[in-house]
Amino acid sequence: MSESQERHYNILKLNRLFAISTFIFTAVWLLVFVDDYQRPWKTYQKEFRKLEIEKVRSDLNDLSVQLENNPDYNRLTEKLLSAEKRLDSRRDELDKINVELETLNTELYRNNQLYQFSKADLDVLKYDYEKSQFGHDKSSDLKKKYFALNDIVNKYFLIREKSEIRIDKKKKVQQEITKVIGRMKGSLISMTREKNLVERKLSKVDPEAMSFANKVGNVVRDLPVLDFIDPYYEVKQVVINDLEEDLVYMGMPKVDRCVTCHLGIDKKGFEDVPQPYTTHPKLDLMVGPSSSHPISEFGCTSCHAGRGRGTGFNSSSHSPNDETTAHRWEEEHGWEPMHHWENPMFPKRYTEAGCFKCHSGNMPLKEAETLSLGLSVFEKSGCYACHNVTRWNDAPKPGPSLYKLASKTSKDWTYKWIMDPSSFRHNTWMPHFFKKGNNSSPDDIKKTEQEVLAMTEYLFSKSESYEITSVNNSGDYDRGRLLVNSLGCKGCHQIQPNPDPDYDPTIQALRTEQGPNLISLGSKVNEDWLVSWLKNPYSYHEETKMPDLRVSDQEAMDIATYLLADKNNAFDSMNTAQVNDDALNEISADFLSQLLRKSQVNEKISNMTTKEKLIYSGEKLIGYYGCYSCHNIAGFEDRKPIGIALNIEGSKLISKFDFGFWHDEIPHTKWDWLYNKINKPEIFDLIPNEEGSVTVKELNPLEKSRMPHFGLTDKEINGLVTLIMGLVKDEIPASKLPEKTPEYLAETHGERFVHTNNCLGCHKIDEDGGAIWASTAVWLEEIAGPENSEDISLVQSFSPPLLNTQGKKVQPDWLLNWFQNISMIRPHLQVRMPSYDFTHEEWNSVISYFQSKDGLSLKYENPHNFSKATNSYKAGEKIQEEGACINCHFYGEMKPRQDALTWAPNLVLTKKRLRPEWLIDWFNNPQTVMPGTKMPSPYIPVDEPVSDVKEYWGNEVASFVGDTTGMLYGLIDWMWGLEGKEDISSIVKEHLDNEGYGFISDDEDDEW
Amino acid sequence: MKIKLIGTLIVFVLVNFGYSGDVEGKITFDGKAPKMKPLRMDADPVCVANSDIKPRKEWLVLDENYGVKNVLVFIKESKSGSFADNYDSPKEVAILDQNGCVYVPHVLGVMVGQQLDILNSDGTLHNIHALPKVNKEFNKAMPRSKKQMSVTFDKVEAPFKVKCDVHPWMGAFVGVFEHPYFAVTDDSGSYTISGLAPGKYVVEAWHEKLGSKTADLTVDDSGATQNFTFTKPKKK
Amino acid sequence: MGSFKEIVNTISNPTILFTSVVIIFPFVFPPSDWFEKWHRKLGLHHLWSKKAIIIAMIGMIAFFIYGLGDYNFQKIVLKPDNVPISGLIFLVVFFTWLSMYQAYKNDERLEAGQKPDEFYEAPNDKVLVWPDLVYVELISLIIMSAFLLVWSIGLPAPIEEPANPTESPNPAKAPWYFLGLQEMLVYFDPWMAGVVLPSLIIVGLMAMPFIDRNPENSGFYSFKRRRLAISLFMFGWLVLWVMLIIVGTVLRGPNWNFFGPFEYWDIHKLEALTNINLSEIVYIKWLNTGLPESILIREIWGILIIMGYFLILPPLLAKTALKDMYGRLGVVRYSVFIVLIITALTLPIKMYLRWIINLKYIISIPEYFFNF
Amino acid sequence: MSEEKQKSLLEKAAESQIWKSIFRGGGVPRNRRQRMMSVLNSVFLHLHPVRLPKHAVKLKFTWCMGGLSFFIFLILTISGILLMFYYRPTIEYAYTDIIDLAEQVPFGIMRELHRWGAHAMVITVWLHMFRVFMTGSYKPPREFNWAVGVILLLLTLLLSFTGYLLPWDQLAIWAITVGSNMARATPFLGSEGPGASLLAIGDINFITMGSDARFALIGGRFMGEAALLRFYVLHCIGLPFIIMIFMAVHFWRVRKDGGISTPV
Repeated sequence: MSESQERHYNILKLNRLFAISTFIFTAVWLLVFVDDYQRPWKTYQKEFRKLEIEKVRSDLNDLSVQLENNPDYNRLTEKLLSAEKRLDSRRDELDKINVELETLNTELYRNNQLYQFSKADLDVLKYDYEKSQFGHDKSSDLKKKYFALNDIVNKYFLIREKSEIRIDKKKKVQQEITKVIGRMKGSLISMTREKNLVERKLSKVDPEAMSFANKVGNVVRDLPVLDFIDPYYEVKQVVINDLEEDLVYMGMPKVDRCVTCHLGIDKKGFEDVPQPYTTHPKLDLMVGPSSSHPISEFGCTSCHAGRGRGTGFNSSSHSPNDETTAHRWEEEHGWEPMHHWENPMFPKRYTEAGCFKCHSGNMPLKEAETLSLGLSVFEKSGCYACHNVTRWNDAPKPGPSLYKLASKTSKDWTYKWIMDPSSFRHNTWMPHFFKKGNNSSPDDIKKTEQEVLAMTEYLFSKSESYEITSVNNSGDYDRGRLLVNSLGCKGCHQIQPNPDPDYDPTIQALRTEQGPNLISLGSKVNEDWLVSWLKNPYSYHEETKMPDLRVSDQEAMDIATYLLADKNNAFDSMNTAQVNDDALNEISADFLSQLLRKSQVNEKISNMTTKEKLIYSGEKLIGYYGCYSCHNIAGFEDRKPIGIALNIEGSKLISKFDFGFWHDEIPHTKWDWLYNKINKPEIFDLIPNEEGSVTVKELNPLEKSRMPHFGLTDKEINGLVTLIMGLVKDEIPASKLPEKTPEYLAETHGERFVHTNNCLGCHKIDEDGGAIWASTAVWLEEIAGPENSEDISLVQSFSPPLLNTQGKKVQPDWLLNWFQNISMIRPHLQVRMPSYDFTHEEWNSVISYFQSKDGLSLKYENPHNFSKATNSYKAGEKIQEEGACINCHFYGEMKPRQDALTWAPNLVLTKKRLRPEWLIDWFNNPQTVMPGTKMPSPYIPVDEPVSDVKEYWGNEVASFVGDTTGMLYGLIDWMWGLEGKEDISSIVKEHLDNEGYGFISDDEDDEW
Repeated sequence: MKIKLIGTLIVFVLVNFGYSGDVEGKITFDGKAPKMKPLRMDADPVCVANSDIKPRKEWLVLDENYGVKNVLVFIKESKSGSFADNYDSPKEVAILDQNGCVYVPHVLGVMVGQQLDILNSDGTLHNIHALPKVNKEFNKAMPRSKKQMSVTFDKVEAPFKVKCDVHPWMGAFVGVFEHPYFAVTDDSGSYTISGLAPGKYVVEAWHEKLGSKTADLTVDDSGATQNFTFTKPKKK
Repeated sequence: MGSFKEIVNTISNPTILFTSVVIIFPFVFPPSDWFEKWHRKLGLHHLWSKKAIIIAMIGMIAFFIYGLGDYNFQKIVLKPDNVPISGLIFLVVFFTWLSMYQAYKNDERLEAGQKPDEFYEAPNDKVLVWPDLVYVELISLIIMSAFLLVWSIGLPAPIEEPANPTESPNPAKAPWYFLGLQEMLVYFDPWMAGVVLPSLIIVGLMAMPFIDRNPENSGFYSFKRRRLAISLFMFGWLVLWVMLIIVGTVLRGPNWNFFGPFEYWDIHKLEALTNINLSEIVYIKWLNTGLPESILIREIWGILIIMGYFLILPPLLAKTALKDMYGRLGVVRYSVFIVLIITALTLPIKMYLRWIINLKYIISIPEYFFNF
Repeated sequence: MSEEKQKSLLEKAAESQIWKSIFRGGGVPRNRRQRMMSVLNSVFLHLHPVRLPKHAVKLKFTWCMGGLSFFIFLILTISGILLMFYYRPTIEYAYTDIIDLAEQVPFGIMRELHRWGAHAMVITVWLHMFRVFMTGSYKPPREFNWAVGVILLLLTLLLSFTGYLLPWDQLAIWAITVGSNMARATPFLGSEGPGASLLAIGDINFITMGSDARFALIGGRFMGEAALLRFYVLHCIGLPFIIMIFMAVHFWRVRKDGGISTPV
């Protein structure tokens, strides 16, 4: 057959091949469908639906039970039943009305139609008529027709109206019959509204609660291919038009699809379910519709970062908080770091970095503890001194001035201190420049010694003279100790000889590190200097934060004696290196060769004396290490800081971070880089070896990383990293920023002022601060025994005041005067409000901060007027007498009846000091104003029978029965009328000297 | 749901009318009794005048057998199911009197929502300053004319101090419970907690100075006995 | 095992890799009788046996599987856009083998005086398109679609960071099929590597049938009768194109430095920049004088060499080594052919000049952007 | 049994008017004539001759690479059209639209199909040329068609290259930057190409950054909106249009130059 010759393949074989390939092809297409249909987020949505059904069911159940137990509801249902029964008797009447209404409605319909149609005809006619007028065709026929029809229309209108009136009448009757029931139904509906809403919600999510048709629809809507129409399971997203996703040179509105899986994030009631369904932990602050950051306005990635458009676990760029999580994610989700996205989600520990871009003006940031700690540590460590960050442009240098160093301490001490600060003070903020991983070889140390010698030499050679007023009294150690604990030193200083193993850095803990830990001062400073410093810190260093505590010569001596008694013998016995000319030459040569040729360098060095070399290289080294960034050093006044600016460090591309040889050890993220850099600044000068040891890179002396060791804890570093990650260049639209009202500005400015000057080291504002209380307790224990020092309310009464409602509390001009001229308020207080050298403006900013906080503004206020002749005044006098204010308060020179233990401010001061408005709040409930205060709410017989009051309290008080404010104003009137001595300090002193506080103690005289 | 309700109801009925026992016991002190000096109340003459007998300090009151007064004994938890489901706060009123410038009683327990009347039997000004941590702190003056005021506590709380800032020696302790199973030891150091359904419990004895101790307790139809012995606390 | 990786890293250094390939190449695809003799002697003709391809495929698969255990290898090979190259390697090996296998078979048949395998006797040996061809095509298409779909499901297309014109990734690479050209940039200025050479490739390809125009030996796979053409083409296609692409993709890392397939792409890796121009060699190294001011004098040596290479070498060859060919092709065809060939040869020549004497440019006139 | 029945069903269907109206020649091709007619009468199939040398249907000879290249081109056209529904060629939208294709759009797999298809096409075209070379099929009389094939190769690469920019991510713009930077060095026409400075009259230089070959290619001095638009238009309209013309010529010439090459 010729046919078979024209064939090559066995057709059956080809058929089989075709069948197989078609089968594969079909299978692959099915796979494509499945792959497209099985999006990972669907699993989560299905799971969440189950949770939601469960929750809605239980909500519904709760509401039903609530309704069942609601007596009002039950009463109403019963009433409704009986009302319906009553209605039954008039059922016939109602039925009749209904039938009649039906007929009437038909009639109305007909009549209305008649009217409408005739009106339509009329309109046509009207136009014809008007047109004829226009064409001067004054056809009277049209006119006549028009008016005739007009009459008919009017007639129909009346007929229709009549029908309407009849219907209205009937309806009124009908309504009257059903009125009661209607009203009841109305209130029932309002009671069950919530339940109905939940029921409706349930019928939307719970297939079991659905009608049959809906059940079918519920299945069909999510079928493959059909699910593009209106699926239940779908990608959910938030689009925020004025927040932009940074796409380099342009922004696209932020699109966050996080809610596709994090379905419970904005719903209460899912707090305890596992991720991704968990409710946001701070729903009142974030995400919630009524919070200040609703999800519809802010989305998710604007704070958390991440790839908002992603709908997969990886493609949304999650970041694990720790290695365990990372491993778990790898197993559960096949997680791997998402390269190719510059802003991966912050891991949980750095989440607060997202707060900073909008709230960079605040300090501290409430609810952002890590970030606030970071801010504090950033300031304490003086990071800003070397690394420019705009926010701190005007901040003073973080370290003490070295202009007059020679008067304060010795070269010897300075040398050892620079060499190894923590050997002198274990928790100092002065960082370690030496004995780091990259300069610890014996050769390095030899060089280091000469470097430190040189720097010391320079500092002392440039030191100015400082006139010390020497005091000749001799101090008393014990008195000194008591003073240190009671005056307020420990609001800012610690005396902590050994490292605390449980040290937990918090903002509160850092408040007692405002000034140095006052240990081993005997090894550091001389007595004369210390006394001068205590008496007037500003004379040594104008910019110091140490305030003037108005200590007397004797007190200064006592304190100095106490502080200087402590010496650090180990430190003292350390050796200082000898000058080594060779090493010094090398150091000098390193610097000189930056300017000169090699031959010139040698020549120059051979012409320099040792001292010149020391001073020359000392100056260069101070410049090189950047000592001047933190300290005032002569000759470095105009130098720029040495570090790179960190203003947009958080936005810097990851490719700009050099991981050196640590690419396998350190995860490739910005935060891990930063963490390691801060934790061990020289890390990238090192090369990790396989066994975990490191070798140092071959580096020239001036190439080495200079950043010093700060010895920070994990928590502190995490705070810093959070802050640095928050330093971004994002442009935030004004609509998303806190509104810059004058109040807001005053508050943020004030908060920062309060923070910078460590007001909360002593004071408490709104439950925050009061670091000094511990020291008060120590003092109390010493003078009154442990049972008193354990009494927290007693400690409070001897501690600096709470500054809650300070703005509302005091008269601003009084406060300003007082700030500038501190005087006694609470007579038994030992702790002293220091005298600061702040300007008027600075004080005013503090006052306006207090005022803004309380919703007031600095403005003139009418003085409180009163007359001694009024009932009010007299009533006040009586209340005062009954209330026995004199038990605790001074009335001018008149001493309180009780012991000094319970003493309270001189009431004569009140009229100048306090605002009556505040006093009313205060009298009403002192505890809410100042929690823990020992001031009781004065008793006023406001709700006692008038006759009783008349009998017991007198007519004047009785005239105010029922008027709380009236009575309290009486008290205020009386106080405003109180005259007497304002300055009672001498009386107080005399009393305390003679009689003491009158502490009650248990163990003191009970032997056990 | 219903079954659970009925179950609770049955338990409740049983607890109230049926099988329930008294827990009794005695608290003793093991150690040397401290010598205690009388209180000095010179600061307020009224106080001195009001006291019939010289009041003594109350931080450790022992009888001759070293029975400890003023120990608050209470059921801390139940190991055999919930026992603190729902108790109505009792109608009767608890009393804390200020008499002779001391608080009577020195230690007391109240239930959540129970009315506590604070009386002023002295003719002087007291202020009643409660220092709870969970409940709301209050500090109210009671001038001599004010003989009585009422307060309630709405949260469960371990014993906290109540003091008078005018008379610094005055102190009392109040514990707030959600159930009625607590008692304060009498002069001899004995206590009785009654009406407890059979089951396993943890009972705690709390003293202001001596600290607290707990014990496991099995209550059967005839009740149970649980004694505690305290020793002198170590100095901190 | 670590040392195996090191060996692979070492031999994939372009110097070693390229040299060995260039040396081995004529023995594998012998262009002349002499090579043919050694080809047989070394047993390299067994490369085109069925056993060889099975071993080669298994070996390559084993290497890939082994390599994927290494993080750095995995990272570079599994980069989505590099996956086609892995496919390309397998396909090229396979199809080179397939064509050579058939060619050798046909060669044997021809030697034995038989017709090649593809020979048919018109018109009786013809087959109908329907269903044979159509059916086969249909099946291929279906399998191809299925393959593409599976590929698409399995490997998501890459999407990296949003475009940032100020922030160039390191290394910045062209699409893989142009990486051969980018690799040439190491040795040539862009105008050569990016414009002239690609244009010549196109022109050269188009010119091919006009140079090799004898319709004999077409329509079937053969090697022996076309061994010069095939070995030249193979050199261009396998060595100068496919291999350079692989080098450019897999072996070039940050700063276009060489990295072995198992080496971490460390951005800090440095290569000494010690390349110098011919003019510097002549004037400074040999003559020990400064560079002359005049561009013409400065570059005259380079210009002479280049002119010699392009203008004198072809006629010289026509007179000597390529006399036969010249005779066969005639002036025009010979000129086109020889210019294409020697231009293509500039690439390996420059490579070796670079590697041996660090030569940067033969002619360097940066003033006019003319560097060669 | 059922097979028989089905066959007859098929045959019945083939005899219906509708079938006949669509497929000329009628009937299921069972005999030689019908088979020839089915090729001749189909607009698609008549690209092929009716009969072929035996080796032309053998895969080991043809590798089917030419056919696959064309087929992948069709796949790319279809998936490309689907992608055009979702993709907007502006620098604002391009990138996010691509993300959305991956994250959200139903059958976003079209993008993968398109991208991998493009890579596959480059490879199949190369291998097709390789086969053509190895069988010597470029030789006369097919030399012109070989040249057309070379142009098709060039167009394939250009299509792939232009498409590479469209996702507007780092990978895209830097690959294209590297590629297009070479245009800057075009002799005479590139601002940094040899000889460009000769194209000047007096001090007026005609080849500058703003007028050279690279500028023409990307529509600006640097990668931006204009480059994206240019590449998009080239990728979606310009180059496909040209490649289709050349493909038509290519196929036509395959037939006219004697079909598949055969040993003489």
